[in-house]
Order: sequence, then structure tokens, then C-alpha cells
Amino acid sequence: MDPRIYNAPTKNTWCAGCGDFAILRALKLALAEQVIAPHEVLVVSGIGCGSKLPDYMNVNGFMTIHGRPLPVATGAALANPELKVVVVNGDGDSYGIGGNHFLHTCRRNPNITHIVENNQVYGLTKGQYSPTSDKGYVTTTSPDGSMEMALNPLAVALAAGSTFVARGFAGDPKQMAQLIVAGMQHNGYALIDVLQPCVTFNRVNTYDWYRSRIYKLDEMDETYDPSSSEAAWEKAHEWEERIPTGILYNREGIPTYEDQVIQLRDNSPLKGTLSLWDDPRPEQYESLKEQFV
Amino acid sequence: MDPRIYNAPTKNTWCAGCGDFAILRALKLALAEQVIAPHEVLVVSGIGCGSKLPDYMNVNGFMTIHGRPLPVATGAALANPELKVVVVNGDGDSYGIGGNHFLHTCRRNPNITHIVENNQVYGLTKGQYSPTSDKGYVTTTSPDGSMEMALNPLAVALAAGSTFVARGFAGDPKQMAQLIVAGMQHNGYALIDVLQPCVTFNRVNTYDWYRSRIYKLDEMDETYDPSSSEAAWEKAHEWEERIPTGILYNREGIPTYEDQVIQLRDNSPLKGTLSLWDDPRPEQYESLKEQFV
Amino acid sequence: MTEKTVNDLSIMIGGDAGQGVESSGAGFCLALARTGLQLFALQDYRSQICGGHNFYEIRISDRPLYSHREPIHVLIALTPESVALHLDSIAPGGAVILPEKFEIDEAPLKERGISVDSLPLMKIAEEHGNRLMLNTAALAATAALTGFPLEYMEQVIRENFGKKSAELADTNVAVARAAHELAMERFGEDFPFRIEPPKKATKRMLMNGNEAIALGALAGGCRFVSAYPMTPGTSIIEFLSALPHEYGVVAKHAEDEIAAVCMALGASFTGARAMTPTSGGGFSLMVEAVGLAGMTEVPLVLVDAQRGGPSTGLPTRTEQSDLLFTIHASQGEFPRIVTAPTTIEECFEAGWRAFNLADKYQCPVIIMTDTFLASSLRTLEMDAIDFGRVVIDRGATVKSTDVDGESNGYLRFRFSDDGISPRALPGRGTATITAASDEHDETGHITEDSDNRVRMMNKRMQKLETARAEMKSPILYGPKDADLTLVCWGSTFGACREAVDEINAEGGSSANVLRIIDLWPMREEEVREALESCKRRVLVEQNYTAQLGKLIRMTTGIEMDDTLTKFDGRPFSPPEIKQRLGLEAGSGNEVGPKDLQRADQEYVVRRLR
Amino acid sequence: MTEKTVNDLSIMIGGDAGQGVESSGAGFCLALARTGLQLFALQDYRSQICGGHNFYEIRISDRPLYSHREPIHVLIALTPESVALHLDSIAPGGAVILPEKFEIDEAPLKERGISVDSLPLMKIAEEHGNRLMLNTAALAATAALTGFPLEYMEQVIRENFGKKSAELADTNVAVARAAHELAMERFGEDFPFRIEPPKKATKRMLMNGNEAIALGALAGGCRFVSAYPMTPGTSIIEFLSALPHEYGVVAKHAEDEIAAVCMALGASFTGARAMTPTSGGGFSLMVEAVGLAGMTEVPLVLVDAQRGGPSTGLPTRTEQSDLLFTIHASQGEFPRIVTAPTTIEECFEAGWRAFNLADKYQCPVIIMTDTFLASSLRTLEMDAIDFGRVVIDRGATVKSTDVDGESNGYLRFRFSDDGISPRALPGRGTATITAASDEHDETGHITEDSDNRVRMMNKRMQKLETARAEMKSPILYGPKDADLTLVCWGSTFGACREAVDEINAEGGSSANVLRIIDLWPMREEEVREALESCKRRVLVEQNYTAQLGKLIRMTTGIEMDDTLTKFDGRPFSPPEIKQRLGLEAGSGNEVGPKDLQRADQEYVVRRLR
Ligand SMILES: Cc1ncc(C[n+]2csc(CCOP(=O)(O)OP(=O)(O)O)c2C)c(N)n1
Ligand SMILES: Cc1ncc(C[n+]2csc(CCOP(=O)(O)OP(=O)(O)O)c2C)c(N)n1
Ligand code: SF4
Ligand code: SF4
Ligand SMILES: [Mg+2]
Ligand SMILES: [Mg+2]
Repeated sequence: MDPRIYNAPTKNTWCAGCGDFAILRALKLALAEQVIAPHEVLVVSGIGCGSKLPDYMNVNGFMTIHGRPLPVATGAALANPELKVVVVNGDGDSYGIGGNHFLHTCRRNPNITHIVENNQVYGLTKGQYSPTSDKGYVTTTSPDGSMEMALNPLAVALAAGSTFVARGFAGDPKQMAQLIVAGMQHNGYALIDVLQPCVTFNRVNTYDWYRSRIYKLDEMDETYDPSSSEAAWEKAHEWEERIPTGILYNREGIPTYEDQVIQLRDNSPLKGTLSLWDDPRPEQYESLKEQFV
Repeated sequence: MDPRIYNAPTKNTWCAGCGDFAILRALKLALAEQVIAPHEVLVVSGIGCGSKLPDYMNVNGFMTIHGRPLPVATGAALANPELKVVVVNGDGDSYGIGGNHFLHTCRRNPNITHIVENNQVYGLTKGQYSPTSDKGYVTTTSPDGSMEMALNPLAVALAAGSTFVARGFAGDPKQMAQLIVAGMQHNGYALIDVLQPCVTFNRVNTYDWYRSRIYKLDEMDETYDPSSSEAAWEKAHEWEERIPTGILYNREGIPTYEDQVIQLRDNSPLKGTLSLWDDPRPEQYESLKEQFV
Repeated sequence: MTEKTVNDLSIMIGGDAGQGVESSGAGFCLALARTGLQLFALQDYRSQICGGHNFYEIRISDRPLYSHREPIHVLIALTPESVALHLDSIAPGGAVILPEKFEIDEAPLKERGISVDSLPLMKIAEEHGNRLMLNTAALAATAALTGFPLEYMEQVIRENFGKKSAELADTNVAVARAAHELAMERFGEDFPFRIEPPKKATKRMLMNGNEAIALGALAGGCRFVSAYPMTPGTSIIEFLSALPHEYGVVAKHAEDEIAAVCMALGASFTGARAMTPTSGGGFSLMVEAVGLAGMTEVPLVLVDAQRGGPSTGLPTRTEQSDLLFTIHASQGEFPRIVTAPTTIEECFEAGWRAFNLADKYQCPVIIMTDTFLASSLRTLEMDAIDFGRVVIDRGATVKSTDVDGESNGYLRFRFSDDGISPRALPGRGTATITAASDEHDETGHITEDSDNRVRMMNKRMQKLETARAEMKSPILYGPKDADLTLVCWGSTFGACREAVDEINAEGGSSANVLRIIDLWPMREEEVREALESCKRRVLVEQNYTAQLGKLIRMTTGIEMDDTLTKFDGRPFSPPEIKQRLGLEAGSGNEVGPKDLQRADQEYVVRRLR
Repeated sequence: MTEKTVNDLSIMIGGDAGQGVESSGAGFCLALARTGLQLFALQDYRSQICGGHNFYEIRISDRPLYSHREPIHVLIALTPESVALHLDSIAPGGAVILPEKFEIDEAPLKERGISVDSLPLMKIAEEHGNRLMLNTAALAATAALTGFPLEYMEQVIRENFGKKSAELADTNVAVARAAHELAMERFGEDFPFRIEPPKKATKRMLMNGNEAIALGALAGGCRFVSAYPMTPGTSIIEFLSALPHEYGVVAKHAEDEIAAVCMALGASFTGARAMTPTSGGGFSLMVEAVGLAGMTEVPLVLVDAQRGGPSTGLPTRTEQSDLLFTIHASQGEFPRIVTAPTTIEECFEAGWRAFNLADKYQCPVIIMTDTFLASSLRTLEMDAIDFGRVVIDRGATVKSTDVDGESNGYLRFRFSDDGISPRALPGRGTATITAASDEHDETGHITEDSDNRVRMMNKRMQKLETARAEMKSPILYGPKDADLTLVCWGSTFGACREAVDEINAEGGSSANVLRIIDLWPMREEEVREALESCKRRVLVEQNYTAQLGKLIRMTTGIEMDDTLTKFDGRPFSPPEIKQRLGLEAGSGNEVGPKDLQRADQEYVVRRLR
């Protein structure tokens, strides 16, 4: 499929050089490769620079509120399991204000691919530190350097039971596209944390900073076994000197949340609702009254 | 100190046999052992059966709202670092609705001891499943069994950077008291997750269920090294057959959040405020006007 | 005492939490209702699982009941505390049944002609079964006292316990029989308040407001419900979770209320009819997402089952104190609909109607109830829940691929005179749908353009005017011209209705009730007209600040003449309303003074502030 | 054109986000202010970091200014888009400066006597420095055009850039000089709108509302601030975070707004003066904790810097649409205080006064501002920020160990006539303090007792009445008897004030402004009296539903005669108010019609609904 089918007529407002461009491109490539039509996919985002991504695409898009795309996407995925649901949001949105949903989505395992635009900073609000900012990072709200240990999203995802954990880099849209394809093919929740340079506010974690540290897991060690949670745990903790990219963890065979919902087996809430539209069938409820007699 | 000093005249409303009684007792023992006067400690809780604990004690107590005791306690600890701050709340309060604060408190490392009354169920609302309910657990909101992987609070705490992670059991108040003392002596955030049978709503995870599985880490393996995060990660994942209690992880030497706040070095917001009371000293601000000229 | 009162009495069973007061009370209700008697039953409990006084109050009659009411005629006191607490609520000639000898001061009771009988019920329970069956014994004794045939009770016992084991049912029946026998011996047929099953047993349901909302929602096509447990909202998701799988209702207990409302919103975005029930504290957490639904025009049904506030407040008690909050909740301005059913029948209607309103006006719809309405049981005629009456109207939801061919892309937020834009669903046709919480243009894409902003605000807000046309008019109950009009909303209607009926029956002055069901947008002109023609307007509200009064004044300028408020978490009862209006009845149903007017409670009839 | 207007003009610099429009505009302001000129400066930007049109507007005068105002006299258009967007706002005789040749249609400008000059400013910037210095060049050219001496600009450039490197400062100065020289050659002294530094340079500050609130809070003893970034509230925590450590202010950027408000609450519980600033969306998330503060009587100061809603809305734009929300936010009923400063001076006062109110009434205090007030700069007299005037009153906070000896334990929630209970702090004496979000007794322990409930509600709510006595009365600006009274709150006062001054100066009809600063509890009687004596009451609000009007009607029953609302996110300006009142000035400051009344914007003067 031609990825241009996903182009929208809107004007992009990201800063020149922003890592988000590559993420947008990678998502289009990944969808095209899977031959998914624009109306078959729903991209849900929150609020932030990166969360504007759906505005720049021709797909079903829902730009929600700050920190809440995961539960909105979960509702959509449960109501219409035929939609391919992708969440795209920033590190603040995902791990800061949205942290609780992140935690519980990992263990819930809905069929959602979650791409985090992790620029280690709050872009849209002009440069405050984020949960993933490296300790000591100086911003307007951390003039003496941030004092919290940076959140390790991959480690938390593993601890919380995520069945697919990957890391991409905005300097490599091809690899990112592959990760997105793998995430979407994965049955269950897939986290793809993307190192995304913010050229305007993050003068520390730049393209060069990342480039000098990253390596591709699968290239470095062909025997790396992404089904091993121990290996993934270890890799998730590499950061200061060497930063692995690729699929750290991929465990198939675990049922998704949707798989377990008996009501979804040959139906979906959406279908139920749509059929009622023409055919309310009141008599089906009549017997329920007996439990009150 | 005589632990009866912490007794309150209020009437306790927990069900006979509830594990919360032992937690209350353990906390009193731990405070007495440390010779902490009632007015020196602040116990913050949320909402739930277990969160009523401060109502049953003679200490400074703040029963806040569901899921929020950690940030309330953090504010108190930052404003008056002299207070010994303890948080006591249920598993739903702590890991369900309060999950985001849990995640960020771990990496923030304030000087707070956090005791979770983990009965793997929502007690006060009459028995719905909680984040720590074992998968398949049947309740009114999970008639087909809960479909989410149970949250592993110890693993998440480790992943999120907690510097002290322990597990207690409500059948053993002595050990629990020791854990609380250790947690309070620890410089930084200390999580003590307590297996707390709910005799009314949790008919699966009973005293016997726990008793037949738990073992004490330090008794089992005298060489167990709680400063090793790998060891702790491994132990945190033991559950179905064998459940370790004791201190899984204890890493000293990491500065607390308070340690790093320069403004707190020879001052505290509280002291500042109290001194202003008598002596507002307006002239100290005068020079600030120059930055606007 | 020779004169007997038949089928006009209230029975209360009081004890400690954990003594099974509620479940046995509910069982007794079922036994009574099956005979064709009409009931109103109320439970009262504290926010604690064990310990603490609980009671269950059953009012019994031949005619339909709309409220609980004092006095009570039989008090089954499983604890001495029960006697002390309800002493003043017992009618002269009534009875107190004690399950063993308690140390209580019987003099004040005897003085008022109340009999106090301790029967060895605990002994009977232990002999024939076990201590837990005490409440069975007590209710069987009550049946004997009041002349209610034991057979109905036995049937319910067999049903309820038979599910678990036949043996359990047998022992319970044995306990009941023994207690009944003993009590028959003791009481004979002397007791003046009698229960007589009607000749013909009309089949009726026993239902509470939450169940009615859940049934209405189900019949209205609700297929997705997400919630975080919160009393008294929880039982809605619990009921829907327990439905047979065939109904296809997906129920999700979420990690918190923010997730709950967002999941419902996401499900609704795809086209499913979705709901999220909660109580005030949970609603507080949903506020931001309510604004998201307003801005992105996603239909969303919420239930706020109010309880005693502020904050955690009185978690198991009743109050109507969230009205102005729900109407104004969330930053900025957007249309929403707030409706408050006043009866269980109206709860059912609200359950399905809310989805039609949400779909037609593409906005949040909030159903407001309270602990009293949500959890009190009433006997309902079988056709009060009429699934055939349920209408499913999805408004401007576009069914198929109608919009696929639209040039320039599909305009999800197309400007229109009534403010409503045809809504296509994602994934159902080839059109793609974009929605944003930022201000957006007709396609849904973000824009800060000033002209577009003004037009979009006008479009969205116009929906409120369009909706106003189909909002319910205020309803007057009682004679058209009356000396006194009680103005109310929500559950207080039941007590107002009975109070007014009695006032009118007693002659002297006349009264009626004006109730407003659709509170936002309100039929302001009609409310104004209705109120302007009233002689004396008295607001009756279960809150402190008289919120409906404020709302009426804000929208119509009209001020009430008097205000009756109550905010101790206990529901209004008809005698209390009459007493506070200075219109006590001269009937035999008099009550002790302390029950209605405690000196220190300062239930002043206040001017509206 | 020979007649010159001196020191009465507006300059606008417009360009793309990322072109440094704001920082250079602010630098130019500083240069102007230092000469003793009075300024009002406004920035306008979109919710995006790069791309998209931005502008900075500076109004310059000899006398104090309270609003921005159209028309503008000089437009520095860094992009062609800037010309297109502001075409209609330029005064006849004004000038447009272009930094290179743009493809624009100059005819409509020329028609209205506006000169359009493209100077090779980009070339100059590149030759003497680099492209980023274009705005320096443009402002230097503007200085030349208007006769403003370059030396003041140079000084500011040296200060601003000198911090980074002396070389950078030098190049910028070189760019400025070259541009100035070129422009002097081109323009000479022909331009009719001149800037002349006053003879005596009065020292003044340039400050915005957020800075004033932060300074007020600091002087008022605020030592703890927690927040989650949200425009336009963020700069308050940023300002306090940047203070030298000696001030001892602990500032915590939290994981979300729920944590932020809870941290402030926890800090305040221990006795620290604590604040949490946010905007409407963040406030939505704080709602539940606001109720917690209300119930547990913990002093808490919040700032809601409103922006365009609903939901994410217009994140960088101004609106006053949270009023009824903040007054009614959270389930249940409890006292709170809502105050909305109308000027930057009042922001300073609100900053410290809020803490006194919070301590005295032991309740949440919400300061409401909006984007316009929070971020517009104005020149302030040095004594407008008077730290000596700041009072610290901790109310009934008990200082020492006064309560240690209390028998029966310390009664944190002691019943009292005014509703206020002496508040001891945990850990400061030997008394232990208990607080609960559940209903509680005087000791703070949980109880569901009915009598206690009623007394506690009365006690808490009484605080609102006690507080009302010290709330600010409504303030009338202008002549006492006037044909027309503008009624407003918050930042719209600035534009109303100037509009009224002009109407009165022009003769014909007379006008005044009634502003209400303390909105909850309101001095209702005084508001009623003030309004009753008005001839024609016109509400001016920056929202859709006229919320102050609703509030006034709710509390006083009074309805406005007319309502001017505006909800496109752009602030009211004095000419717009006059124009919409049908009172356009006949002065030289006329503006094009499109700027004030766009046909499709439907700025109808509506009856209040
Ligand atoms: C409830 C709420 N709080 C705060 C904000 C303000 N806000 C908008 S985006 C943002 C953070 C952006 O950071 P991130 O999610 O990392 O996205 P980025 O801009 O870096 O891509 C914040 C705090 C908001 N919109 N809503
Ligand atoms: C915002 C909010 N949502 C829901 C509730 C209702 N609620 C009270 S306690 C509770 C859960 C209790 O579970 P847990 O925290 O595990 O404590 P436990 O009762 O088991 O000790 C809930 C959901 C509430 N009080 N506030
Ligand atoms: S501010 Fe940073 S994250 Fe935002 S668009 Fe610019 S470069 Fe990208
Ligand atoms: S319900 Fe469970 S947790 Fe609550 S008091 Fe009873 S036993 Fe304890
Ligand atoms: Mg970011
Ligand atoms: Mg629990």
C-alpha cells in the first residue's frame, strides 16, 4: 500500500528536526506494510507535541486529554475488537499523568499497540522535566536538577506484566516501522518506547547523544531471546553507556483481555448496539423481571 | 515505651479475625520500640477498611481520600521533615486508584514508610476484585473470574526504583513490627506489603492459604543479600507455591528526596511559615522587584 | 385494645452489621410481596463491614407506598442498642421483640403502651440450627405476632437456602417453625397491627432504583459499562456484570474512575452505547473527561448516585448535594443534560432515555439519584417495567457508509442550525473520523481560527436549546390550586407525595407537589409559570444549601417562600415534612416528638440564601 | 501629514513561532519602560512550539494603561501572513515594516494611508550577525521610524545577551545600529506616531499577573508550592522555583494535578502555607481533593488561571469560563472562597490575602485569573508591589503548645459560633491531631451520629457567613450616577475601565464599571443594592453563558439589561466594548470595521439566559 494514503491535508506544526516526524513516518510505513486501510485503524493520543500526530494523518483519530489515551483506547478496543487500535503519546502523557493507566494496561493486556514519543521532557508546555528525564536534568521546574530517579518505562512494563516491550529511535524510522508492525501483529498490549529527540527543549538527549549509545539488540546478539523475561529485565536496565533498541521482550500465547471476555466471543458491544438500532427485541428482557418476584 | 500510649478511645469496627488488627498492633509495637511519642508521628491513610487504622490510634492521623495518601504524606514530609510519616492503606487504595502515586513515590524516595494492607480484595465496598487479586478470582465485578494478571507490587516497586521493599504477614505481628522498624529506620521510601486476610470477603487467600505458602527469607537463607536487586527481583516473583516474607530489598546510601532539596538544608517550609508569623520581614523581598525593572 | 389496624404498619429489624439484618429483611419482604401486599423497604447501615448498628425497615400496606414512614409498629431488636436508638419511633400499642433478656429500661416503652417481649429466640436458633439463624427466628416470631401466615416465609427460606443446600433450608425452616409456635403461644391474636394477605395475590416485583436503571439501560441498548466501585453506585455495574452472557454486555471494573469514564467514552466513540455509574467522589474524578465528551461530542451516560458529602462524608447515607456541581462540572462551557428520576419507575425510563438523549445531542447525560432511591425497595406492578415501551433513537448517528462519498472528507462537526452534526462511526464505512479535545473545525482537525471558534461554540451550545424542547416539563402532583406547593427533585418526591395526600385527606389546607425531573437544560419558562401561579412555594431538599432553589432562582429569578432542608443523611419521611410545615396530622399515627424535631438539629424553615 | 501624535501608539511584531517574537518584544518593552514610558503588552500565540503565527503587541503612552487596544500604528511583519492577519487593525497613517520584499497586496493599505516599507533587514541581520537577529533589526528600524533613541535598546541588548557572551551582545548591537541607520535614512522624521522618552525617567516595573501572584504569595509566607505544568498557570511555579534558595520555598513539580493538590494539602496540614497553581483542566482533576480540604478544614490556596475551554479548548488563549465550576466544584457542600483579582496590583494582593483567608476560615481559597491577566505585561509603579502592606494573619491557628493540656484530648473541630475551631499543628505540641474525610466529631474521629452531623455541617457552613463579613464589597469605577453600568469580574475590568473613561470624556452619555472581586461568598446585599440603583446594567464577560450574570441572579435575583460576551479566546479591547455598546468614539483612533464586528461571529447583545 502507498503510505501516502495516510496523508492529511493539515499543516504540521512540529519544529524542524523534531523526532516526531520520523514516528509519524514510521507509523505510516507500518500501516502500509500491513495493508491496513485508513478507516480500519484508530489512533488515540493525549495532549502534548507528539499527541498531535493523529491531526497529521488520515486515519480515525482521537486526540483525547492529557494522560488518558490508554483507557479511551481500551474502551474502543473492547467495544469494537475489529478496529486496529494504536495509542501514540508523549512520555509525560504516558508515564507522568497517565502512569496509572500504563501500569494497569500492562497487566490487562488489551490488543493495543502503544507508541511512546519519549523525548525525556515536556515539550508542549515548554521544557519542564518529565518522568524519564535523566536525574539532575535542569529545567524551569528543576533549576537544581531533577531529584527523582528517572522512570525506567521498560522495566516497569515488564514488572507490570506487559507481553511485548520494545524500544525504537526516531533516527531510524525503518527499524521503528518494523517494531510497530511487530507490535501490531503481537496478540496483546505492545509497548514501543521511542527515543525521540526534542530539538527545542532537550539539549542533553540529542540525536548525537542517542546515536553514540544505541545499538540494535538483534544485530548485537543474534542469540538474544526476547521470550526470556530475565534477559529483558537485564537489557531494560542498560542506559548510561549503551542503550539497546529493538524488541526486548515478546511473549506470545498469553490471552488478551478481549480473548477472555465471553460476551465478546461471537459478538461485540458495538454490534449489539447496532443491531438494536433496527431491532430492539424487547421480549428478550422479559424473563429478567422474574428475579424480582 | 508502652504501646498502649497509642491506644485511642474509639470503637474498632473491623470484623473479628480481620488481618488489620495485627497490622494495627504491629505499628504500635514498632513505634513503641523506637520510642516515638504519639505527636511525633503522622499516620496518613486513604479510604477502605484498612484505611480506618488512624481512627483507632492516638497519633497524628489523616484519613484522606481514596488513593491519595502518598502525595498527602509527601507534602507533609517535605513541609516538616521532623515528622515521622507513615502511610497505611489498602491494596485497592495503594495499587488501584493510587497506582500513579505509588509509581512516582518509588522513584522519588521521600522519607515515608508505606504499609499496604493487601487483602487482595476491596473490603469496604463489599468484595470486588482488586489489582492484587489472583487471576481468575470470582467476585461481583468478575463473575467469570478476574481477567487481568495480578499486579506484583514488589516487582513494580523494584522496577520503579524503590530503595526498600519488604513483605509482611498479618499472622505474624512480631515480624511485621520488625519490618516496620526497619522501614522507618531506612533513609527513604520503604514499602511494606502485608498479606492481610479479609475473613469476610476473601475466602481464597485465607490465613491458612498464606500460612501454607509463606517462609521467612532471612530464616530460609542466611546468605540472602537484600542489597542485590537481582535477588530481590527473583524473590519478588515467587508466589503460587512459595511466598517469601521479610526484607526483599534494602539499598542504603541513596539520598532521599528531602536530602536533595537545598531549601530544606537548614530550614523547612513549616519553620519558614511559623517564623513569618511573628516576623514577616518585608524588606527581604524588596530586591526581587529589581528583576522587573 | 380491641380495634385492629390491618395492613398498615412498619416493621424494623435492627442489629449489628454482620447479623444478617439486610438479607433476612429482604427475604421477609419477598415473602410479604408474594402474597400481594405492597411494600416499601429501606436499609440503613454504616460505612463499615462489621460492628455498628444496622437496620432494615419494612412498611406494609394494601395500597401503593412511596416512602418509608414513622412510626414503626414492631421493632425486632437483635441488640440492646437497637432499642435505645429506636425507642422514640415506636407507635403506641406497638411491640418490641427481644431475642433474649436484655438489660434495657422498659418503663418509657410501657408508658406509651408498647409491649416488650423477650422470647428465647437465640436459644431456639441454637437448638434447631445455629446462632446465625437468629434473624430467621425473629422474623418468624414477628409473623406470629402480626398474624402473617408462616407458609410464605417457609417458601422463601427454601428458595434462598435451597440453592446452597437442602439441609440448610430444612434447619432454617425448623428454626422458623419453632419460633413461630412459641410466639403464637405468647402473643395469640392480641396485637393490634395485623398483616393479612390479600384475597388475590397480585404478582409484583420488588426492585430498587439501581436495578431499574440497569434494566432500563440494558433495554436501551447499553452494551458497555465501566466503573470503579463506589457506594451506592456499585450495584449498577454488579447487576450488569451478573447478566447472562447472551445479553452481550461488557462490564469493566477499571483501575479508577478516570479510567472508567474514559473507557466508556472510548467505547461510545466507536458507537457502542456506554455508561459509567458512580457516586459523587467518583464523579469528581470524572469531571475532566466529561468535558472531553462535551467537546468531542461523544455521547456518554453517567450515573451519579449521590451520598452524604462533602468528601467521603457519610458514605452509606443519602443526600442530594451534587446538583449544582454536576450542572457546572468541568472547565469551559459545553452542553450536557442532567436528569433526576423521582421514582423507581422513572429510574427505568431514565436508564434507556439517557442513551437516546446522549445520541441525539451527542453530549454527556448525567442521571442523578441518591442512596435512598438507589437502594430502597418498593413493590412495582409488573408493567411498571415495560420493555415494549422502550424506544431506541440514535439521533443523527449515521448508520452505514452514507458519508463515504463526501467530497473534501467527512465533516464530523458540520455546522447546522440545530447544532447537531451527523455522526458516522469509525470503522463502519471508509470515511475516517477525527476528534480532538482542542477546538477544531468541521473535519475535527485542530484550529485556533477565531471565526471557526465562534461558530463551533455556537453550534455546540445550540444543542442545549434544541434539547430543551424535548426536556420534561415540571410535573404537578395533587390538586391544581392548592394553598401550598412543595417543590422538589429526585427521591424526596416520595415523601412529599404522601405528605400532600395526607394533608389533602385531612382537609383544612390543600397542598400539591411540583417536581422537576429534567434539571438541565430546564424548561425554564414552564417552571416559572408553574411557580408563579403557586400560593406558597416550599422547597424540600435533602441538602444544606437548597440547590434546586438556587438553580430555579438562577434560571427564572423566582425565590421560594420557604425551604425545608435535611442533611443528616437520613431520608425525609412524610410525617416529618408535615410536622416541619406545622401541619401535623391528628391521626392515630402519631410519633414521639424527639424523632422529628431534635432541639439541637436546628431544622429551621429557612429563607433561601 | 504634519500633525504628530506623541506617545500614544501601539506597535505589533508578528511572525512565526520560533522567530523570537516574544523575547524580542519583551526586550523592546524593557527599553521603552526604562525611559519612563507606560506600557501594556500582550502576547498571542498558539498551542504549538514552532510554526504558526505569533504576535506581540506593545501599547505605549505617557499615562497609565489598563488594556491593549486597537488600532496598531506600526506592524513589524516578519512573515507575509502577519500582514494578511492584521491588515484591518492598522490605523490610517500607520506603517508596515517588512524585513524583505514580500508578495503582498499593498493596495488596501495604501488606500487607508498606511505606508508599507520593506527594508533589507534580513540582509543586515545576516551581514552583521545571523538570521536569528532579524527581530533585533526590525525593532531598531521601528525605533528609527518612531523617533525612539537607539541607546535604550542597546542597553537592554547588552544586558540580555551579555549574560551569554559579550560577543553576542556586540553583534546584536551592530545589527541594531545598521538597521537603525538604514531606517533613519528611509523614514527621516515623517512618521506621525512618535515615541519620546519623558524628561524624567520614573522607575517602574514591567510585570504580569502570574508574577504578581507569586510575589504576593511569597511575601504572604507561601513556602510550599506544588504543581503540574499547565498553561497559563505554569509560570507561577516556575517563578517560585527560580527564587534564590534562601527564601526557603520548596517547589514540587508533581506527577499529575491530583498529586500536586494533595501535596499542597499535606504540607498545609502540617502548618506550611501551601499553594497549587493550575488551569481549568488541572483544576478538574483537583476537584475531589478540594472537597477533602473543605471537609478536613485544611487551608489550601489554589490558582485557576483560566484559558479557552471546554476541555483542551484553546490552550494558549483567554477566557473566563470556570466561574460557576469553581464555586460548585466537588461533591457535597462545604465552604470555599473564590476571589478574582482584576488588575496586576490586585493579583499581588490576592497572592498574600488568599493565605490569610485560607488560614482564618480553614478552607480552600481559589484565586481565579485568566491567560490575559496572567501573562500580559504592564508598567507598575514601584510601590504597587508594597511588601510593607502585606499582613500575615494565621487566624485561629494555635501557635504553640496551647492545647497540650486539654482534657479529653484536643478538639480540632470544636463547635463554635463562628464555625471556626482553633487549629493546632501536628508535631508542634504534644496534642495529637486527627482529621478524616468522613464526617467526624469534634476530636476528628469518624462518626455517623445524626446530631453530630447536623452540628458539624452547621459549624462548617457557618464559616461562609463569618467570612462574608470580610469579603470585598463590589467596587464602582467612574461617576456614581451614570447612564450605563458595565458589570464585570477579572481581567475584563481593564478594557471596561478604559471604555468608560472614553465614553465619559466624549460626553454624550455617562458610564461606570461595577466590578466584583470576591465572588464567593459574595456580598450579596451590597451587590443587589449597587445594581438596583443602576440605570442600565450591561454585563461584560469573556465567556459564552454569562456566568457572573447567572451567579448574580442566583444570589440576588437581579437580571442584567444586556450582556456582552466574547468567547473566541481573544481579549476584549476598549474600542470593541464601545462599538458593541453602540458608542463608537468619533476620535482619530478609528479602526476598520472587520476588526470589531465580523458578520459571522454573531456577537449579539443577548438577554441573559
Ligand atoms: C490535565 C492537564 N494537565 C496539564 C496539561 C498541560 N500539558 C499539555 S502537554 C503536557 C506535557 C507534554 O509532555 P509530553 O507528554 O512528554 O509530550 P511532548 O510535548 O513532550 O511531546 C502538559 C503538562 C494538560 N493539557 N492537561
Ligand atoms: C474516589 C473514590 N472511589 C471509590 C470509593 C469507594 N471505595 C471506598 S474503599 C474502596 C476500596 C477498598 O479497597 P482497599 O483499598 O483494598 O481497602 P480494604 O477495604 O480492602 O481494606 C473503594 C473502591 C471512594 N471512597 N472514593
Ligand atoms: S518542542 Fe520538541 S517535541 Fe515539541 S515539536 Fe518542537 S522539537 Fe518536537
Ligand atoms: S471486610 Fe475484610 S478487610 Fe474489612 S474489616 Fe472485615 S475482614 Fe477486615
Ligand atoms: Mg515529552
Ligand atoms: Mg483491600
